[in-house]
Amino acid sequence: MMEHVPLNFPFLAAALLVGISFYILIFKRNLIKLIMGIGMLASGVNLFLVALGYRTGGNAPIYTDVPEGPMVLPVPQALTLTSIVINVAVLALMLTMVILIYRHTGNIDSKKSRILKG
Amino acid sequence: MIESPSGFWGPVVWIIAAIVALLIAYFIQRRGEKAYKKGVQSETFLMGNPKLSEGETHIRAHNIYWGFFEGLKKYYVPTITAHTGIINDHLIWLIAGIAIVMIILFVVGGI
Amino acid sequence: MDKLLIHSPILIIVIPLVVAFLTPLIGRAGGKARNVLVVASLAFVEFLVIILARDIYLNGIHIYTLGATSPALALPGGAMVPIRIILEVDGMSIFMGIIWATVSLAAAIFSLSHMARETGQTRFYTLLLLMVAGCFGMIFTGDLFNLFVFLEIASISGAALIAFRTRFADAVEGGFKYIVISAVAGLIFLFAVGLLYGQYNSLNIGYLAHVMQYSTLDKIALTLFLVALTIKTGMVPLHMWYPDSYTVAPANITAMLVITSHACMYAVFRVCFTLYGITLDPATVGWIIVIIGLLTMFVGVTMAVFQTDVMRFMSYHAISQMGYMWMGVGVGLAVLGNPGALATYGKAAISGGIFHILNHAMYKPLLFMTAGALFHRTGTRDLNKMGGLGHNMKFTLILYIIGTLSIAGIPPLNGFASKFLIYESVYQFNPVLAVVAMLVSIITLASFTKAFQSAFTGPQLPEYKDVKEVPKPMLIGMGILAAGIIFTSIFPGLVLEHIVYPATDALINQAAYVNGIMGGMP
Amino acid sequence: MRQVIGLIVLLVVIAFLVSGMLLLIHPFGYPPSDMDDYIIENAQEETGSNNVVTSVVFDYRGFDTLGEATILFTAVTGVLLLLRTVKRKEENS
Amino acid sequence: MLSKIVRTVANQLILFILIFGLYVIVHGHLTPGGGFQGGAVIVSGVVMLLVAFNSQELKKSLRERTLSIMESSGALIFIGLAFAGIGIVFFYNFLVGTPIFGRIPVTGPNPGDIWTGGVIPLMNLAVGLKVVAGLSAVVLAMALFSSGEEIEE
Repeated sequence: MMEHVPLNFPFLAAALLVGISFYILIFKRNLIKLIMGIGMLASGVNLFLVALGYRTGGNAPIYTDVPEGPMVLPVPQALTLTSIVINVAVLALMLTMVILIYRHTGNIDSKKSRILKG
Repeated sequence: MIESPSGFWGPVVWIIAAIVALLIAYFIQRRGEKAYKKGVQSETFLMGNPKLSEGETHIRAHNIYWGFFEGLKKYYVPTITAHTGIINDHLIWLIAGIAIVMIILFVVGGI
Repeated sequence: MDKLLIHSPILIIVIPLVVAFLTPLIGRAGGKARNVLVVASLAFVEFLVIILARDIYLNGIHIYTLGATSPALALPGGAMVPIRIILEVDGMSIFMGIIWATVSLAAAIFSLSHMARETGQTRFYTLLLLMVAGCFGMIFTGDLFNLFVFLEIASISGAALIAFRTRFADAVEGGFKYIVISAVAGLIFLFAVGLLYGQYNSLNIGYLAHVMQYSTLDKIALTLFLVALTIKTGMVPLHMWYPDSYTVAPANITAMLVITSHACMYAVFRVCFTLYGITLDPATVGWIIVIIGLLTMFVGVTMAVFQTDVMRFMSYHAISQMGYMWMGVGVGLAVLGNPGALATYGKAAISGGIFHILNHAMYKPLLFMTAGALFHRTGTRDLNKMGGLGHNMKFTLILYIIGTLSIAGIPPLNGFASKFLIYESVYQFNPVLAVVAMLVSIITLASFTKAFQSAFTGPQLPEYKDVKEVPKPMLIGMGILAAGIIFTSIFPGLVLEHIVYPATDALINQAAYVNGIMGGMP
Repeated sequence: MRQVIGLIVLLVVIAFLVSGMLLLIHPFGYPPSDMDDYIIENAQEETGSNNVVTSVVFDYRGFDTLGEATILFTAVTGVLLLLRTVKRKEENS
Repeated sequence: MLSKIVRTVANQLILFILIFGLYVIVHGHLTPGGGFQGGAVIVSGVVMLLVAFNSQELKKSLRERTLSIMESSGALIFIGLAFAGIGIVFFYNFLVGTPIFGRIPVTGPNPGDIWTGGVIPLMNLAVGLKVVAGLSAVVLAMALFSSGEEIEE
């Protein structure tokens, strides 16, 4: 178990992206920055998924004029493609709602533009 | 009919029992005071104050159970202040939930 | 008919999708054609769900492999692992499916006239159908990533529908909170799926349950699953976005959102019972769920007592009712380890929790719809401004009374039947839990009496002299649910026997689910 | 107060995630691949597509892609719904 | 509305962007790419037009009504292709072995043949249509809303 640790350093990038996005989600009051944080969280998860599918010295899994050798796993790439598009859709809807919130309340600070509480 | 670890629950039985009880209560009420006159005794006693108009006599929602909050202020004030509608606080709770559950699982279950 | 039965799991998901894609084109032809199409498609879905439920009650688990050469071919030749996406419908799934089909049909009928004065109705109905399809996909799928995709469909359409009345600032804020929470929760869920995929190289729930080892990474994944899914169900202390979002939505949408949170609860059960099963430490996880369920019912009801916004008041009650289900099923999970206790009171506890899901899914949408009827006529959600509405809105009053007695657990209504099961079984597990549950039930009755008094009774207020009864479609939509409540109240044994106990067995019996995929393969 | 709690929680979660990443059972570059090997071998015969990723996206996991397209449709409908011009028709019930 | 140079260059460039996007869509089953990627490429061209000309100019040529109809039809074609296999199973690749897109390539590395892939190229086209229509509708709606224009029902 422990002997994998030096090999697993590439996964740290994904973990740190997720951690940075958590920091943004907790401490940034600006709604646009909040949405950026969610985008970063999605990037971290996508990076993790793609890294899971890597195979040492592998080619892209496309048979068109492929050189000899192993192929990296195709399924994580498909999952990543799906989750990227999902993330695009979510961000579009969020930005629309931020536009409307700004129209209504005049600012995009998550504390100043708050109406519902209690 | 539901069987439970101890006892059972049958709504039909319950309804029959309720009807029987209502009939008994009705017979008792039949044997009540005969010399009751409508009108005078059904007036609200206002200690001579002027009669209130409609709408004023309706008790609004936030007046109901007022004493309940006064009694439980110690519980209610922190609970309500915790419900800040700020989205960042909701997300703090989310991440705190992850941390707490992870700690519990790893402390109880071991690594 | 036979092919219809074979293909029904996918048809139930796809027919709302097709109608949703068609609606923008039909909507140009006119409102009436669109409404007829929407309601007809939902009624057809209801019919499909019923025939599928009958088949599952008779013949057991239903497998549908997408894209294979035959629907039942879960494992293609020469492969020991499932390759394609597999829909696996067992007793629990179809139980949720019956609930969701009925409530969405009622909500669609309700919205026919509740939404009649709004603009953008075509897109409203499109999103409503997409939400129906997404929730069905969540319920029926047997694949973790597919579950994530459909969770996102339900979340996005729900958020757009919450913010439907964009002329109110709070509606947009509620929608924004809902989508932020859903997006973060969904991504955390996806991270957990990635952890499992990286270890076992599969996404199929049955296969993962077959090879699950409960290693360190599985514990982390379990934590992420639990938190990411329970925040969507409004579990204390992750409940604070819940009333904010559910208050501002149109009432029919709130009625459907309640069931989407139940679907997320179903996903939690699926993860705990089927995906991890006996390998996870049942006592620990069960106690976590029981304690949080206790907190949920208590905090929810105490916060509800002093609300003066009728929708917010009912949202907090929805949170508190969720606590009963968490408690019942959590007790069952805590004793999953020892068969003796499971046989004596564990199964009864799980059945009580699941039966309470059914009852809650009938009376809470009904109550939300009555609140929507009040809003439809008075134009306000503030209980302080209401009063004396019972004089003119008699049918709404009757439906509200039915819902109130049911949620408060007054015999002989169905709320009592499920709470009775929960009390009795939880008392044998730990008496304190049962006592708190009864206390919460009492406070529930008290707070609903308050809402009843301030909204319906009292003298006729001058500003509401000329309110009329709500139009017929709204009454029909509410009447469907009320009829369900009455039926369940009078024949609880029948309902338990035919849909609740099969769901309980499907939850407990992990081997059957695995065999559905692996076919008893070593 | 919020800051302190937030920082503590954040550090705990990051610690768990990093340790989990480092202790992955299968190291980076050597993933388990029962399902993917089957797909890599049989994709060309079963779907006739050279691009294995596309054959996964549209054939083996096509239902996910349907849901993905549906999500895009949902988001577009939602955006156009929220950005509509809001004016209510008069009472007709 | 930017300067004349930008508008002229954008007018010329949009053609190449369209061709490249179509190439990525059509060759989705042979080379990296597919419906989503090619659609995103084309939408980037639409965004370039939106920057070069202002939204009112673009509204004359790209009407939201037509965009939403295009999107619905793309989604319907996609789901219809999936439905067409329901004789066997939903999402069954029923075109493999038939004259249209039905050729089976030789196993292993090969130069690639456009007439392979069964329903996959058609699905790529449907998804590309849908993505182009949907994302340009979103971009246009946001631009029109922020410039205070009416958005048709």
